[in-house]
Amino acid sequence: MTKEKVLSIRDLSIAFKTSSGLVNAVRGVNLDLYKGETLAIVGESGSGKSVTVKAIMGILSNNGKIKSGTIEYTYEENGEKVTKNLLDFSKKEMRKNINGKHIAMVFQDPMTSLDPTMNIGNQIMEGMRIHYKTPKKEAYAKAVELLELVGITDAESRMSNYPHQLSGGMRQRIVIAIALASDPDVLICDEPTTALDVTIQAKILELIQSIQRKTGISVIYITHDLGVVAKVANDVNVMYAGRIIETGTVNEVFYEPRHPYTWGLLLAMPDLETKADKLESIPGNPPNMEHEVVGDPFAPRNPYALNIDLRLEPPMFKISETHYAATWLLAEDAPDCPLPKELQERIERMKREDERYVGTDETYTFSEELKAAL
Amino acid sequence: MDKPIEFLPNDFEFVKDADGAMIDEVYSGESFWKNILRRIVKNKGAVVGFFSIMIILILALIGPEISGYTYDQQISGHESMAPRIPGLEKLGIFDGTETLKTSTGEMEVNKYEQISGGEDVYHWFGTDVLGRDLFTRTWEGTRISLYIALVAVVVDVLIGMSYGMISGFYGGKVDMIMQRVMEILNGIPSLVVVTLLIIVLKPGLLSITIAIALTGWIGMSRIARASMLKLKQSEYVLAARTMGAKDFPIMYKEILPNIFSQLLIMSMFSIPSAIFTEAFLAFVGIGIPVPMASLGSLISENFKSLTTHFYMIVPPVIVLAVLMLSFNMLADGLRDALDPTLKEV
Amino acid sequence: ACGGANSDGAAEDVAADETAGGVLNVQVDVEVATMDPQMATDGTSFEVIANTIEGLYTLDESGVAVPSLAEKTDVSEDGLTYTFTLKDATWSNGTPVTADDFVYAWQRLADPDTASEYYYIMGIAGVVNADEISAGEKDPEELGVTAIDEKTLEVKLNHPVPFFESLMAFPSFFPMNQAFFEEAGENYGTSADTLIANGAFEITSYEPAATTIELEKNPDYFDAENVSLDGIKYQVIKDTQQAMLSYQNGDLDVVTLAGEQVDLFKDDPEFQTIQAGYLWYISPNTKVPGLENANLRKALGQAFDKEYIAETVLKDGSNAADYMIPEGLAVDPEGVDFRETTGTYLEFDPAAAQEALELAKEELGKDSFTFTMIIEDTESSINVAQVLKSQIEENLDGVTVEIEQMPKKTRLDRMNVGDYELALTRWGPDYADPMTYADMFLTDSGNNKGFWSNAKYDELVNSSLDGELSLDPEARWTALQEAESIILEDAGILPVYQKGNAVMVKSNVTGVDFHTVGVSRIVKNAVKE
Amino acid sequence: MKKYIARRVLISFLTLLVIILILFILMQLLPGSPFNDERLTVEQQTMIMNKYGLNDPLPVQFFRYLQNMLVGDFGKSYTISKDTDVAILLQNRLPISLALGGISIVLGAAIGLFLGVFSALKHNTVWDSVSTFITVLGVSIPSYVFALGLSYYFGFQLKLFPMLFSPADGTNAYLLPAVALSMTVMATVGRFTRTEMLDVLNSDYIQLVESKGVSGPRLVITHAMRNASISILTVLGPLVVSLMTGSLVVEKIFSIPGIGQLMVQAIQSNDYNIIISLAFVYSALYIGVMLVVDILYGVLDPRIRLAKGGSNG
Amino acid sequence: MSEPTKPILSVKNLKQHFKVNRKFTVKAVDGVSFDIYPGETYGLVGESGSGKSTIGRSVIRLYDITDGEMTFNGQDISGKMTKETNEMMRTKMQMIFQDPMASLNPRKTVMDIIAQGLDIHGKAGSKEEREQQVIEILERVGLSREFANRYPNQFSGGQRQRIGIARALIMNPDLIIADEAISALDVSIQAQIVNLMKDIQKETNVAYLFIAHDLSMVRYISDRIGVLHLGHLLETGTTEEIFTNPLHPYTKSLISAIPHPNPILEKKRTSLTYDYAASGLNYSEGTLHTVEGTHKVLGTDLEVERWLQKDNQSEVIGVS
Ligand SMILES: Nc1ncnc2c1ncn2[C@@H]1O[C@H](COP(=O)(O)OP(=O)(O)OP(=O)(O)O)[C@@H](O)[C@H]1O
Ligand SMILES: Nc1ncnc2c1ncn2[C@@H]1O[C@H](COP(=O)(O)OP(=O)(O)OP(=O)(O)O)[C@@H](O)[C@H]1O
Ligand SMILES: [Mg+2]
Ligand SMILES: [Mg+2]
Repeated sequence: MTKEKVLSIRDLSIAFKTSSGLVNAVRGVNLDLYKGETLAIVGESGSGKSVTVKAIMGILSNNGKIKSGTIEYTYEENGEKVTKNLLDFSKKEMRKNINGKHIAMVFQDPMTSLDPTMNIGNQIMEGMRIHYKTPKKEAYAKAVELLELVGITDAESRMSNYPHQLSGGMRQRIVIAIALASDPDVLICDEPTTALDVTIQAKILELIQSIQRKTGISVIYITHDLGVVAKVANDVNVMYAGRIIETGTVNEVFYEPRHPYTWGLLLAMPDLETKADKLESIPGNPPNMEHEVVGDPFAPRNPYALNIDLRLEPPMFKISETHYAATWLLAEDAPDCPLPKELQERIERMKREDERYVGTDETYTFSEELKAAL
Repeated sequence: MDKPIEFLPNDFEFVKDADGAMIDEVYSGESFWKNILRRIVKNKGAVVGFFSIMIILILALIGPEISGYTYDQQISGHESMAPRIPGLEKLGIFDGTETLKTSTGEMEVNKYEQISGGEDVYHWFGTDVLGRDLFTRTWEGTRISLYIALVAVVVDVLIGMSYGMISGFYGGKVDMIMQRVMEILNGIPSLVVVTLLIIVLKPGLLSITIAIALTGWIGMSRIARASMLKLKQSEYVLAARTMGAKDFPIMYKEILPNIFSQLLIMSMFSIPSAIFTEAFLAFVGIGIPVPMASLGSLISENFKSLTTHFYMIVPPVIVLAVLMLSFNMLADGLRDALDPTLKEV
Repeated sequence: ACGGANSDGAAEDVAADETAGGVLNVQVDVEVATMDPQMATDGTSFEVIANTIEGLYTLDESGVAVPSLAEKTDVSEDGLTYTFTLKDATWSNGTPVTADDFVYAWQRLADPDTASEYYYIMGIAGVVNADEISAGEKDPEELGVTAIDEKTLEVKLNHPVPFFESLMAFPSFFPMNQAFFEEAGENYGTSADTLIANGAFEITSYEPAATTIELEKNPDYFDAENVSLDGIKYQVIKDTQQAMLSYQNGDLDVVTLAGEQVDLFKDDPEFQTIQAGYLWYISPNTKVPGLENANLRKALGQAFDKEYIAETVLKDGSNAADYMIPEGLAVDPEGVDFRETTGTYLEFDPAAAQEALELAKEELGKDSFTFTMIIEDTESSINVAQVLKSQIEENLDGVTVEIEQMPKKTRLDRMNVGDYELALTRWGPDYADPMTYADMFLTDSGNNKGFWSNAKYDELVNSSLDGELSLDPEARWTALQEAESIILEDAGILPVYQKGNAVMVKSNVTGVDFHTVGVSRIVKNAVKE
Repeated sequence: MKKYIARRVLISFLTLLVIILILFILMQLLPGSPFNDERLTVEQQTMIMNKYGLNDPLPVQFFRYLQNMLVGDFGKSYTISKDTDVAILLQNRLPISLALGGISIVLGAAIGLFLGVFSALKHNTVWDSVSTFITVLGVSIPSYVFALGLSYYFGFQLKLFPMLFSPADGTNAYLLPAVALSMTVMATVGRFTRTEMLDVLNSDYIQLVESKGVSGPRLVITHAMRNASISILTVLGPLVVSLMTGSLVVEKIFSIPGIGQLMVQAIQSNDYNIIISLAFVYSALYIGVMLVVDILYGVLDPRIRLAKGGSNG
Repeated sequence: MSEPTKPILSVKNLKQHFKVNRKFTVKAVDGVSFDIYPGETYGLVGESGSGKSTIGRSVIRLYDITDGEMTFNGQDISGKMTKETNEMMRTKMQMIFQDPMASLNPRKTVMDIIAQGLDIHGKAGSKEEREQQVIEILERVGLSREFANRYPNQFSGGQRQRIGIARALIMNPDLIIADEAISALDVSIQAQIVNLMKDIQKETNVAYLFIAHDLSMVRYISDRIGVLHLGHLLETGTTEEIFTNPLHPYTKSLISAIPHPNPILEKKRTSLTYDYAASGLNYSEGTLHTVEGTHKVLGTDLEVERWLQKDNQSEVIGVS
């Protein structure tokens, strides 16, 4: 089965003019999003995740400049499939044709991303009303439906509520409802659960998954929580200092990570079994993007850094059809560098755990009896 | 990656001593203040404003000294003379000629030619109806206006800031009472307060100072209070509390440094209003005592000659406007530079 | 004005050209404070009132009081009884003007309950019992004024008052229609409907403190055929530049100029300067150390160039005042102006001033003096004061003058309580007689703010006021001349200038009269072509 | 909400009382009396003062004033318009000042808002600088210079508008003075709007709105300006009060019978009742406007609306 | 695990109510008891708004507590404290905060920030001594001495948090309250900080009250855990006890919500829902029942019995 490409980013570079100089926030990013799938972007704070997706949405702040690249988007216009470079669109065209209608976005902080002065009903209906001129009644009905879809009880009466009357989790659901209101084909979620606590996070994640199952939309999911990635993603892109440094299917990245940064990320997160005295951490600090990048920006923090890393930025090395990583360790001449022991152990453990469930249809969860007791 | 990469022999060797060394990397290379300074310097408005203020300040300091006249010197025969500037006079501008639009027709006069020894007389900005040199008076007046600006800032900062900070910091009943008091103060027209005050006290620079002090700080105290309300919940204040810091040290050592620059900038917005208050008082006739001059009193006294000797009002109006403009631009610039939400340039 | 009562000729000369008409637009610089003749105190109110209400007398173009409502005036031999016979005239509500209207108005003026600020003028007029009534000792009904019949009014005086007839042109003595006034009650003078007229014009548009007042010719006015204007419109304009612009625009016919504007308009045929009765002078407080010294006061009084102040600073027709009794105020029994019959004092003379100062320094044993001069916050005061300061300091070594400016009310208060050193102040005449100035500086006069005192002066003035001299006009005149010389030679006050006004009157307008005493501008006889 | 307003109104009344009391005390401090004319002796002055009860003890005067005020009697003018009820003066003049102030507020706020929003939308462009410059200029030139300038060019030279105020000219009469007055409002509102709008435009929720596909006027007006207006109201409130209560300068130059001049005149001539009454009008207006502003906050900002209505959410 | 030593902090029946307005009071903490022993880490977990921070702040006396008893180092710190107690508490109990930027005064140098405690309590000594102490601590948390004169904004999040730790450490505390001390940090940096905290604990035997909602970290660092919900402590026990044998349904749902970095497993798993209103429980009626050892759970007798009957340990995630 060939996957249908919806969004394809090539060589996207973005810089910001700031008082302290030019910040090269995104430096040659390539991404592919397929229909109905979920693409995750993980990476440290400041690695350029948000900037990348904001470029897709055409909502970069004024001081940002796209230096190069294309964002090809394939969508249906008047019944025909067309592929267009979003970067050629003016702001006005973006708003009119793309934003909301085709690509929608959910922001990180639900507390600040809703207009505090408009009731949520109107905020949800606004998109439909401007894009499709949906009659008020119809829009209202659809909004209520959406609220129910995102799991808000008593949807009808919530329509007239204002954002401050809702809890964080509810607000994030509203934001999702807003994003879905104009039937987009692509949903971008920029850390939608970072500001929420675990129980609500789990609910929101499950919600997004179920919506995806129902509507078949494609999702770009940004997070720095690998647990979340494991739950939602089909493909994973690891971003560091404005570049994608490893990309692959979720299984490839989790079970056969090739980039030392990915290793660090996986290790830094204690799983429930971690008993070691010390967590394996990535030393040092993320690079300051205001400085010129020489060599591999990860090199100073990389225990496996090679001399060449200090000089040249590594290209993407192909590992499989879907799996690439940007590290000189994959070069032919590179010395052998096995996975760190701990990671090896952990992956083993995961695989063992999985085996119990592979092939079974059983959902991995509490037993039925327990559920009843709750 | 089209160019073939040349590899060095040791390229594919691990870097020795990989970890440990890189832990201490400084994140951002400059201090808070340097950063702000750079942002201010980048803000054209702020820079232009700053330099105009400096130029005006310098002129105010040296102007009265270099003119050859004193501000209260009435030279009989020199009344109402149009500007005459050495050098420029030869070009036919600023040569002391003025056109009087009398009811019987336009009349070109040059008073310098009418007085004996007039060829050697120069009044760069002309003279007023009492024969006083306007160049000297303008800069003398600028001094007073700048002094008032200074008073406004000091008062704003001392009274307004403290009032607002205390009100905001203690909150509750203290805040309630302090806010009521302020509401009452605000509810009395400041015109009444200021004029009464000046009438009751002897009119003079001191009274004007007090009058401005009495009404000028209210806006500032609002801002100080709001900032205080915001910051008193901040984590570093909590941190200081957990370590047992007392109220006043927290207010003045922890919070004040963080709002001070913002408040200072806000207080710069009170400069124009203070200078205008003074100008208004001059208009009402209870400004600074004659023959002293302030920009406001110069404008209001020369205002009466606006339709007869237009040039008299021009210098103080221009200096005042430039001063206001500069202070506003500087303050705007500083605010933009300090406001983290408007980081981009 | 004493004696020269009947020179009606003037009024007839101005016989109006019936075809003229039109509305005269007049600028005033403050609002009318009240349209109640007995309450009014200020020039603007007087001016507007005089258009609508006629008294027994009015002023002719030269400022002489001439009969108006008075058909005939009989003065008793001893000068203590005046009997006025009234003309046939009606109020605008149709009722006739009667002697009772005067009695009512005068009693009201004297009544302390009315609390008119001008009530003391009844005492100045010497009317029997006026002072006692004011003091609350007698009832207003006991005032020495009676209506013999509808048309005959009899006034009894305590002592002869040479200027009595001139006072009759003063608005405080104007009649009031009792029925109308009492019916209007509190609302009197709050709108055109609550105003009544017996004069040349009726008010058609008015409200308290209005900025525009419109008047229309009163057809029932007894002398209506001599009124040429169809109406008058007063416009309050405080900003002199705006006023001039309006004048140039043709919106105004009569306007007053500020000194600054004189340069531009002085060659205009429409320009004229008029002398006003106001004398501006410096009042030295003789209780202040240093100022008790006559030489020092003299030094101060001679140290400033009054000509310069009048001609160069004020420019509005003001004159240097080397005297106390203003020019054009009063004429002697022969009809010669007071000023022409006597000398000048305290002329500008830097050398003499410096000389006097040296004497004073010796007498006081002090070398330097600093005095604060309180002034009010009007433009002319401020300008004059600055020149005074500058010249005094220049001409007198060791003397410094500080200027303290304040609202007029505050200045008056400071002077009332004697809390000042030097004060730049003024006095305007109430009636056409030197006494209006002379009695101010009697030792016990409330107006003698500077506590200057001179026994000879007191004797002369008191006697002229209501003593022996008051019966002998010639001797009285000489005594007042002497009194003036006493106070000025002792520098009890330091005169600066006599106020003038620079005005523009459109060339097609004639008959706008300006006066130094009483109603300062009368426009009812004006003709606009 | 009703309860909240009732409480506010009550507090406002108390505040007003205190203000009047303070004014009474201030009046006592004024040197001189309304009747210290140079022609009157002290006894004569005392007598006149007695007539008006000005020699009574302060509390007596205060409570008498309050009592009279309740029936709409603001006392009489002593000097400016002798024996006229201040109420009549207010009746004649207040509407003019209110109208003039109202027009200038609307004019100034409209232009100010426009300039501010424009500036913010074109942040860091020449347009931003130009409109910032215009707004700053507005606060940099004294209004009397501005007023006379307007009168000279548009009234005298071009003869487009009357130079002097006359009610007969209707709206035309208000135009020049209103423009002169509106400069401050324009400048203040303009500058404030710019800052606020920049803040709002940088906020998360505006990005969300944009990502919905909303743009242009809808974005600016329904989302950005509405949010910005909450704090713009804060500066507008006091401006409304100070403009509605007249301006000495503009009234003097255009000969407008408003209450601004009256106030200054009254202070200078010790016309106590006028001072107190006008100050009272000012205070009442101030407190009223603040109340309205607070209520408007609620209308514009649901967070405030509901917080005051009781606990919710 | 029986503890022979005396607890360093003992909290009994702590109540912290906030009066919002006349009618409405938030019972942020409503009768919570727990002990912390020297050298151990006590983790406090619970959803947002459950009262975690409030407990931390009440303990360090940022609030005057509504009710309850607290002893620290054997001295009562619940009421008005004597000067000495106050002094002891303010030095021996320290706090590190969630937001590494907001908790450092941006206008102070690192030196002044770290020395703040010394300055307040007059323990700084001479200028050189003060400097020396600060530098020692700086190096202890892995920052170089040159940083002492810099300002907070010149550091990355992780570095800032280390400055915050240094500020607490310089007072040589017995107990550090860490309120979401790592929540705002990147995953990679979290590990650094957690390692640092553990190292320090080993060296100085300091106890931590570790507040967080990231259960995997809490589990890693804590010796014992308290589960908080709506101001009530629902369940407490050793980490082992809580994770292997969660009894309270809320605890269960909390644990089920933790995402695991294991794609295959994670794709199939759904979390459990818990709704207090629908659960039929009433926290106020329950009492703390000791299950075994230090494992306690809040509930009525009946409820606890029911929970205990279900022997379903193996169903809990992460148990192989
Ligand atoms: N408007 C802007 N002006 C200047 N620099 C910016 C701007 N927006 C982003 N950057 C810079 O671009 C870089 C990437 O930022 P971005 O927001 O994409 O990070 P992120 O990966 O989303 O991080 P986080 O996890 O914190 O959201 C950062 O260094 C940031 O400072
Ligand atoms: N000062 C206060 N006044 C009123 N209510 C308060 C106050 N402080 C906290 N609360 C309330 O107490 C409850 C508990 O708050 P707390 O901050 O302790 O929760 P938390 O568990 O730390 O949550 P989070 O994970 O979001 O930090 C919340 O409902 C909060 O709104
Ligand atoms: Mg981001
Ligand atoms: Mg918390």
